[in-house]
Amino acid sequence: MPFIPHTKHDVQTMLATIGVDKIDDLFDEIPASLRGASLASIPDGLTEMELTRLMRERAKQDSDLLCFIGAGAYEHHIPAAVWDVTSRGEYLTAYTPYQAEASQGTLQLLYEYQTMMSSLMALDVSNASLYDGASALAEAVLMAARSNKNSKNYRILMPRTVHPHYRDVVRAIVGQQGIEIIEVPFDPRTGTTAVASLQKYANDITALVIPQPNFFGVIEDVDALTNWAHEQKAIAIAVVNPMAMALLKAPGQWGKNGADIACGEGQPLGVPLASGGPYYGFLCCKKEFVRQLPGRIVGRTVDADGKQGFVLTLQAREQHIRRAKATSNICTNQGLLVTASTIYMSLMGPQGLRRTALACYQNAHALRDVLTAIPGVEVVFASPMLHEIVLRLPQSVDTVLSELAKFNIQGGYALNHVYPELGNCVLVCATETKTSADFAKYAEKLQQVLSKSKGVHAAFEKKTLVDCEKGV
Amino acid sequence: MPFIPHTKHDVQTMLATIGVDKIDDLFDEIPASLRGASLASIPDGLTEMELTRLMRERAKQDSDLLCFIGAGAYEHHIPAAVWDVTSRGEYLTAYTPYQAEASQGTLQLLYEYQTMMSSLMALDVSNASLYDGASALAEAVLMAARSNKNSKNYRILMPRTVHPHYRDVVRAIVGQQGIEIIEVPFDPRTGTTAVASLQKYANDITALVIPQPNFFGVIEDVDALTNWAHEQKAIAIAVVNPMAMALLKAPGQWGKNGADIACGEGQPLGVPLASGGPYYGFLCCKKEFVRQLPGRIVGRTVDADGKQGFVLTLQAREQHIRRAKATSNICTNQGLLVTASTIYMSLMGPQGLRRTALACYQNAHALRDVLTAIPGVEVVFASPMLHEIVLRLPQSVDTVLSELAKFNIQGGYALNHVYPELGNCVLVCATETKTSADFAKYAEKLQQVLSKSKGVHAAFEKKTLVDCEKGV
Amino acid sequence: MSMLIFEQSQQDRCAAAQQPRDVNVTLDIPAHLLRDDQPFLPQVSELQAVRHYTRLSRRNFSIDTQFYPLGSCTMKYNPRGVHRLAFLDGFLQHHPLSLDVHSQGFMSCAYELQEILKTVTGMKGVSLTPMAGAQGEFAGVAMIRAYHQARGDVARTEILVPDAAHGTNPASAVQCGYKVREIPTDADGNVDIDALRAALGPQTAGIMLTNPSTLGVFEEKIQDIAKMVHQAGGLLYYDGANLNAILGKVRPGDMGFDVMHINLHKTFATPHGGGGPGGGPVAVSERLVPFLPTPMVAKVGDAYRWLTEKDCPQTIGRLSTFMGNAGIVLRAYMYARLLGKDGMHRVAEFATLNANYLLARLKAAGFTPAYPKRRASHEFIITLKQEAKELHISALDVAKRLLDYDFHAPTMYFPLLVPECLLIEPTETESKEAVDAFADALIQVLQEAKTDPAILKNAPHNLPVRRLDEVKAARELDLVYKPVVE
Amino acid sequence: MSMLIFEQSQQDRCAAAQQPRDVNVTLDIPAHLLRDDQPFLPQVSELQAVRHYTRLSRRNFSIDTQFYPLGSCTMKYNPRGVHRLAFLDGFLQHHPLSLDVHSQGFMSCAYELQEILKTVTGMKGVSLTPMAGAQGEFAGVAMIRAYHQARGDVARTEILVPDAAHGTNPASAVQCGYKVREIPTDADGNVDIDALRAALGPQTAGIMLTNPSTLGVFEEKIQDIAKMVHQAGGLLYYDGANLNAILGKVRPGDMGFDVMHINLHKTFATPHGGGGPGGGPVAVSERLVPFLPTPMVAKVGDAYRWLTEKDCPQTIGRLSTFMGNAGIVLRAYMYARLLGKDGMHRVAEFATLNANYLLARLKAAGFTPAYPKRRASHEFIITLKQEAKELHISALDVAKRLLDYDFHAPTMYFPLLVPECLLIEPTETESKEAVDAFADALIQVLQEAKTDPAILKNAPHNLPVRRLDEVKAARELDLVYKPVVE
Ligand SMILES: Cc1ncc(COP(=O)(O)O)c(C=O)c1O
Ligand SMILES: Cc1ncc(COP(=O)(O)O)c(C=O)c1O
Repeated sequence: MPFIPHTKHDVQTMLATIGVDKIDDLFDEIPASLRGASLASIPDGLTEMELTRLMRERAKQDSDLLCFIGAGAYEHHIPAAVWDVTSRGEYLTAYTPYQAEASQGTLQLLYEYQTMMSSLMALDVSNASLYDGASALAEAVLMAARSNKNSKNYRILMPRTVHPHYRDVVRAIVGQQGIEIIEVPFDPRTGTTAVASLQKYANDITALVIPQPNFFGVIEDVDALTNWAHEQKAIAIAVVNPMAMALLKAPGQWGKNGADIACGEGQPLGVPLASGGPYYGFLCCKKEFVRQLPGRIVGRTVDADGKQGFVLTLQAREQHIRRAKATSNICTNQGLLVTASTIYMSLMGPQGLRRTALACYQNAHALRDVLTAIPGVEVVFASPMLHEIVLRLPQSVDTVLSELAKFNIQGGYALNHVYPELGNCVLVCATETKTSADFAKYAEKLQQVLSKSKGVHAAFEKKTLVDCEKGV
Repeated sequence: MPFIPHTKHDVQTMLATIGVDKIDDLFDEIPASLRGASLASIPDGLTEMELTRLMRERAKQDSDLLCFIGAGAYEHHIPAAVWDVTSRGEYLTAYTPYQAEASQGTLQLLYEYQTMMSSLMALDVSNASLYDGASALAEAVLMAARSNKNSKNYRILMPRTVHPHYRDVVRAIVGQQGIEIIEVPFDPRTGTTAVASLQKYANDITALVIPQPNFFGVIEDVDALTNWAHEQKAIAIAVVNPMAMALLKAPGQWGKNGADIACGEGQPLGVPLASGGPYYGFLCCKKEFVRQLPGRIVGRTVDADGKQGFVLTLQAREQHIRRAKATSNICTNQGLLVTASTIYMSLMGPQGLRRTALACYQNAHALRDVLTAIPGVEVVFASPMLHEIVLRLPQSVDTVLSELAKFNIQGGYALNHVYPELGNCVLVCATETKTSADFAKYAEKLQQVLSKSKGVHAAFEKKTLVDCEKGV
Repeated sequence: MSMLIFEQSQQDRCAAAQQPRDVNVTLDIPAHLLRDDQPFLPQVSELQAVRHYTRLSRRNFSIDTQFYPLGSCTMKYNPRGVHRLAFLDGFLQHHPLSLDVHSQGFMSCAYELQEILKTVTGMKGVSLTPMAGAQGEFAGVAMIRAYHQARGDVARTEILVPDAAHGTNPASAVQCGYKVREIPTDADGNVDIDALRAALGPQTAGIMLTNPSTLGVFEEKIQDIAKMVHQAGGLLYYDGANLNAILGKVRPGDMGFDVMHINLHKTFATPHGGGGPGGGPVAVSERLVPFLPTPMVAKVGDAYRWLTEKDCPQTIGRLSTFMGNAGIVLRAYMYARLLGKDGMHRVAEFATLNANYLLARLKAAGFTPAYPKRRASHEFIITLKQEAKELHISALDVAKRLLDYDFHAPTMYFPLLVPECLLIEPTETESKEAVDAFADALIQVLQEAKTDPAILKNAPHNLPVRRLDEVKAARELDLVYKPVVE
Repeated sequence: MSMLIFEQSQQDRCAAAQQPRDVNVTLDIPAHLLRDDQPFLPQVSELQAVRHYTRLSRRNFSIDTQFYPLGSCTMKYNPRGVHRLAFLDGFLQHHPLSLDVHSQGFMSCAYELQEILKTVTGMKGVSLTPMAGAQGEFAGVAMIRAYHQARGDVARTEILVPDAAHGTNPASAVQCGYKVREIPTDADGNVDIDALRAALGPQTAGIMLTNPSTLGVFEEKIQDIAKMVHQAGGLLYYDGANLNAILGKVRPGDMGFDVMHINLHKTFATPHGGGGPGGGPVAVSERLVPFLPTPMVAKVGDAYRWLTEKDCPQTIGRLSTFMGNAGIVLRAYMYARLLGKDGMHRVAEFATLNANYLLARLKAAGFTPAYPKRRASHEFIITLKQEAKELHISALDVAKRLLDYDFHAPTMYFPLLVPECLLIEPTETESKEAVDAFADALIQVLQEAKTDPAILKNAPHNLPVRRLDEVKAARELDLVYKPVVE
């Protein structure tokens, strides 16, 4: 009986103490007609050895890929110490730190995390995590809607340069509460959100979402956008890559007064790609918004002897106290990922994080240079970028990516499905983990793929720019 | 500066406290002519990220092999919990438990290990580890030489069915102290050591070494051998696979009085193959030999409050106390591997260990059946075996193994190099980790290899038995 | 020592082996968009970081170190093998936007878990994406809403929730735009059927229940309730937090539920991680299948592919950037495979055995069960109302004192309707000895309450800190460390 | 709670997911060779085992949790990355008897480590097989013996060893069949040159030294000593335990040593593992190369191959079943690559800086260095002779009291010639703050010794156990647990 320690003798003694004959008697309050679920279609149990064999085979199927996909999840070096320490039973198998005295490890760590993340965002406070970047943005939008007393109509401006999946999630979550999400097109030359283009929505705006870098890897003029939002009495919500904030101006430093709320995906800070999760969403804000912040928050206090200690605080915002009136329904969050991130940030420090961002910058540019040396491969947006870039291919992007896949190269993220106006475009990423040998390999195989199928695809036109201007 | 935490400011303060100007001044007692070693040929330092890339490439070179080699190191299932817990910093980075009060974790674990290992061997006491199986046998021989007051001439009978590398190591180590090792041939039909064949050495024998199972995977008649040794007033030294002792009679149960000393390789109990080490040697004995036992021993005692606690004991046997008169020079042993083994044995329990041995038995027989179904492949020894078997191939064993290697199959251990009389023979192993699909794959490829090169090798004769009887 | 990591930091110190090489690059990013200050992150050596966080970890209770009878949370053994296998390269380095051809390994696991969850819940469709129970609730209620809307049934504005429900239930209903109406509990811990009948109407979108309920008893009239709600045009949501009580024995689908979530971090033993991550897959009956959140995995021949919004035009949409907590899905899948068909029902059987045994022992020692006439499910409630009155101690005091005995405290003050309550759930992975030791400790604490109540009031005594001042924490907010400027 | 695992065991309990399936097989093994009793191994659940050994671990001090100023042991940070990378499948599942073609990854690492060790030692040949320092010593002395024998020089029966030497030195010499003669130390911690001269003769096979010595000082006359010993026909053995003091700064080969070992678990930072495994590669000058223990790795073109007895007919032979502690070799290689050429000499520099700084602080606080005129190397000795006389406390008491301050104790009572000594080695990986905190604690303990010596005598107070009775342990041997039969 995997994981069940009871011996036959134990069972007999326990049943006798309870005063029943057999375990099934304990289910006698359940209507007989309901009992006896059929599990026939579930396979027999495996031993750990058998499971190991099975999972090794499964994992191998998805192995040994040279990955140039970013698009919201980034392959970074993670010091071995991060997950070695995070996987200690005391972090891994602890519950939410409601019993503060028995959870000082996790609580102090979360307090340290809040300090690090607030500082990285240049904002006053941070919560202790949300599910992921997209749901954190949804919570930020809800928070703005609750907080902005100037706006009556819950209208949120959402640039199309925000990750398309984030936009989907925001729609799915906040849409249930009558909040309107207005999508703002991007400038087809720069790939950024121009302040001028916002002007036509300038009426009773609750919040403006500002991505940095944006989904195309392009750096937005966040100062101008933030100032514009504040001029409209709208709340400025930053959605940023936290790694980039060691190099780029942080949300709290944007424009005259700084963004009000910052959120995003914590994954770049020590969390492996892992098929997309578990990651974690971070959420920081100016202190005047703290009572609208969803999720757990740790505070420093003292114990009965006056000694420093840490507790969950402001719990009156949360569902287990406030129930229907809570700031959010979130309960279980992504604590373990925050544990990893906190250790990661401690090991990297400000210099390590900055150098990582710089190495990404350098590698992305090196990759750009070697790929655009291939005839027909072109840069799409004439803008500064960080570690991702949109390239236009001379052939069908889906076909090219499939062909590259045969060499175990993951060539990037095809944009045509979500941005039809960017027909043959691919979003390509290079982090600090990649080498010039990797770039050369990519270029070589890309060239090979393109020349092989040149005939077939000659019919394709470059109609991207046209579509794009139509703002599809 | 990897792993060095000193800031420039720290260095200045520290130098000032010491009263020197620069770090190099601290080396001023060293003759100038000696200073300044050239390190030019050492490569520049790597970051952990770069090292990770390098080591992944290196590891990959030796990866994905289907292994049928045993010959002293066995691939067994190791529960993940074993190394997860063993790798906790508190076990991994602790020193030898000389400060008992600060080492109760390791000390209690070692006491538990001693209990488990003694019981597995059916002997009274166990030490807390030696380097590996071969050096443990050398220590057992030295122990026997010190202990056996009946024998004057330090003559050790060593069957050729003992692992050839163990015999080499024993020679290299005990040879320095004027101990004579007499090798005893095996019965070419059974692959075992016949009692009758010992008779001619029956004069002033210090000890007889008895392997179980022996190097050929064959089960020896340990009762008869032990009784014979005791009749000669020789010490009976068992060298056994500890996993097998859950199924086979244990050393302390051999013959009328039981073997006196048992030693062997601890690797099968939770230690990965890992290119041959670190493993650990175990050594158990009857209690009358305990003061001759080399290595560390843990004892249970009480603290100042009468509470149970554990300490290293009988340290007067050891080099740090007894120096030139110590029972052995061993100091650092293989503590971490014992940690893993202790957790392993706890997770397997008596039933798990026994079932593992049985699964090995079953698999080895299944492999035998499928391989000997191939024309020309024959069983060499007509004896009961456990998880290894000697097979004779119709062609050069080195060539066949090289050809199998191309399919990433490790077909076994070629015996011709160490047993010239076993010309085309290979020692093949199957543990519980192998499946019938694995056996089928091996058989298929072996058949393919053999039929491909049949023409070439037709000239080879089966002269093995002849050589063998000559006792080369 | 619990010095903060920042207090060990020194300008220009670093974990050098982790720093990328300094690159000499001219940035073409406008200067005004670059950061010109240094974020306040620790500057420590690798040893300092490892030692600090290793030491901190030792200030936690955890399943790997303590018994955790935390009702409603199902703190059971989290198999180490499962955790390790989730760290295989092929899983860990797998990008979520990989092409299907590079994702077959992961997708096969996800697909098979979908199938297993269908079987154990008795439902027709499963989506794995919700990232915890609460997100599963959100998804479930959103599907209820989508269902009514798809039928043009737009007047349904209310979700019913028993007063014993977990806080996430009303909160999730509100996040879906519903009003919440509470239904009281009767003296035996069942939903008050008359009150329920009175509350049902054309405005009823549905009801959220868990069964066994958070009171630790099985809702005996569940079939009647289902019939009533369905007749009123509402749907039934099953809060899967208590699935451990019935896994493999009874199926929510058979009880009449239309939609439910499953807390993978409870029933399927993925570690709680100090507060997450979890997993909250949703399972639905036939009529809600079109509304399931995306993405899901489909099997076509021997290959697996993602189902997205395109395949599921009526979906409530996407709830996470990629596909939720994929690594938790993987762990739950592995756990399910380790248990297999035989292991599943033993979960419920032994969880129930442990709970009833513990209840029997505590009853015999004089504790008051909240529902003395009822069987415990996998958990049960003790009320200390009387002790509170007579001895002037609270459930909180008992909980804190238990920590001194090296046991995690049970859940306190939940459900809200039972005064001074302890909700106790031993789970099936604890041995009789562990359960006995806990019972002994609780009995001992009750004894202490009689002889020396101060020892409870001032507990804990043996932990890294004494009782913490939560009021001060909330009043004088100190949420980020600010260095003392010298 | 430190219940033994056996006390948690119950007949027929097991960690079921770890048990192979029951096979129904008829054994063709004679019944009299089969075991008919059940070995006394624990019968526990997986959770019980994990919890027990997790909890036990917390009763240890370790580098990951405490500062460990343990002289002669070089307890420094063991990089986690190195440990993890040694667990890569290709290394972990690699059989030691794999064909060369399947071993190139591992062999390339071993080969490169051989080369690196040659460079840092200034030697001509390296064999990696010895499994710890002591086995390296054995190999080294065996090579000295083989060298003399190969030259027909068979009258050399003595190995000289300074009285400060580690116990393994004389023990290893004896294990090689030599007699040991001790050489005294002079007042400044150097070998007494006159005594050495007197001891040298045609019976001298060699001398074993470490430099800096275990007294924490550099043997200034090392070149003279080398000349004297060589002139007498003897060879010089360097005990590499103190290589951390000179790594990348001075090379034993340049000092005139013929043979040495290197403790990979000290200088090359492989973890000590609670007492091992370690690694003790040997390095030799030209004339001893033929005698190196096998196997070694050779490079032929781009490929690596094993050198065995066949290639090295004069080898002293094989010292381990396969090639020694391969995994430790791998870790040491990785550590060397992380340091690189620049990192190597910084090891010695900062180890020496930390030691001299700590010495300066302790001197200033009134402690007595054993060799007050000398620089500290990477370690140094404090003698508490005077405190022992005046305050009736011992080095042991101070050591035990330090544990209460959460510092591991320094090495005590070694070297034997310095009374009431503490041998203190902070290593280069500890920060100034850690060194300062240790100094503060030691100063505080000295203060306590003056005001309240009982607190030292009865120390430790804050550990899982109080001071343990070692005499009882040795007198009433209790080495294995025997269940109490009820
Ligand atoms: C009864 C009940 N419902 C819902 C939840 C919410 O689940 P989660 O924490 O996974 O969001 C919980 C969690 O504790 C619970 O106990
Ligand atoms: C000076 C000295 N020499 C030799 C040794 C023996 O090394 P090992 O323990 O690796 O066998 C030690 C170990 O502590 C030592 O300190």
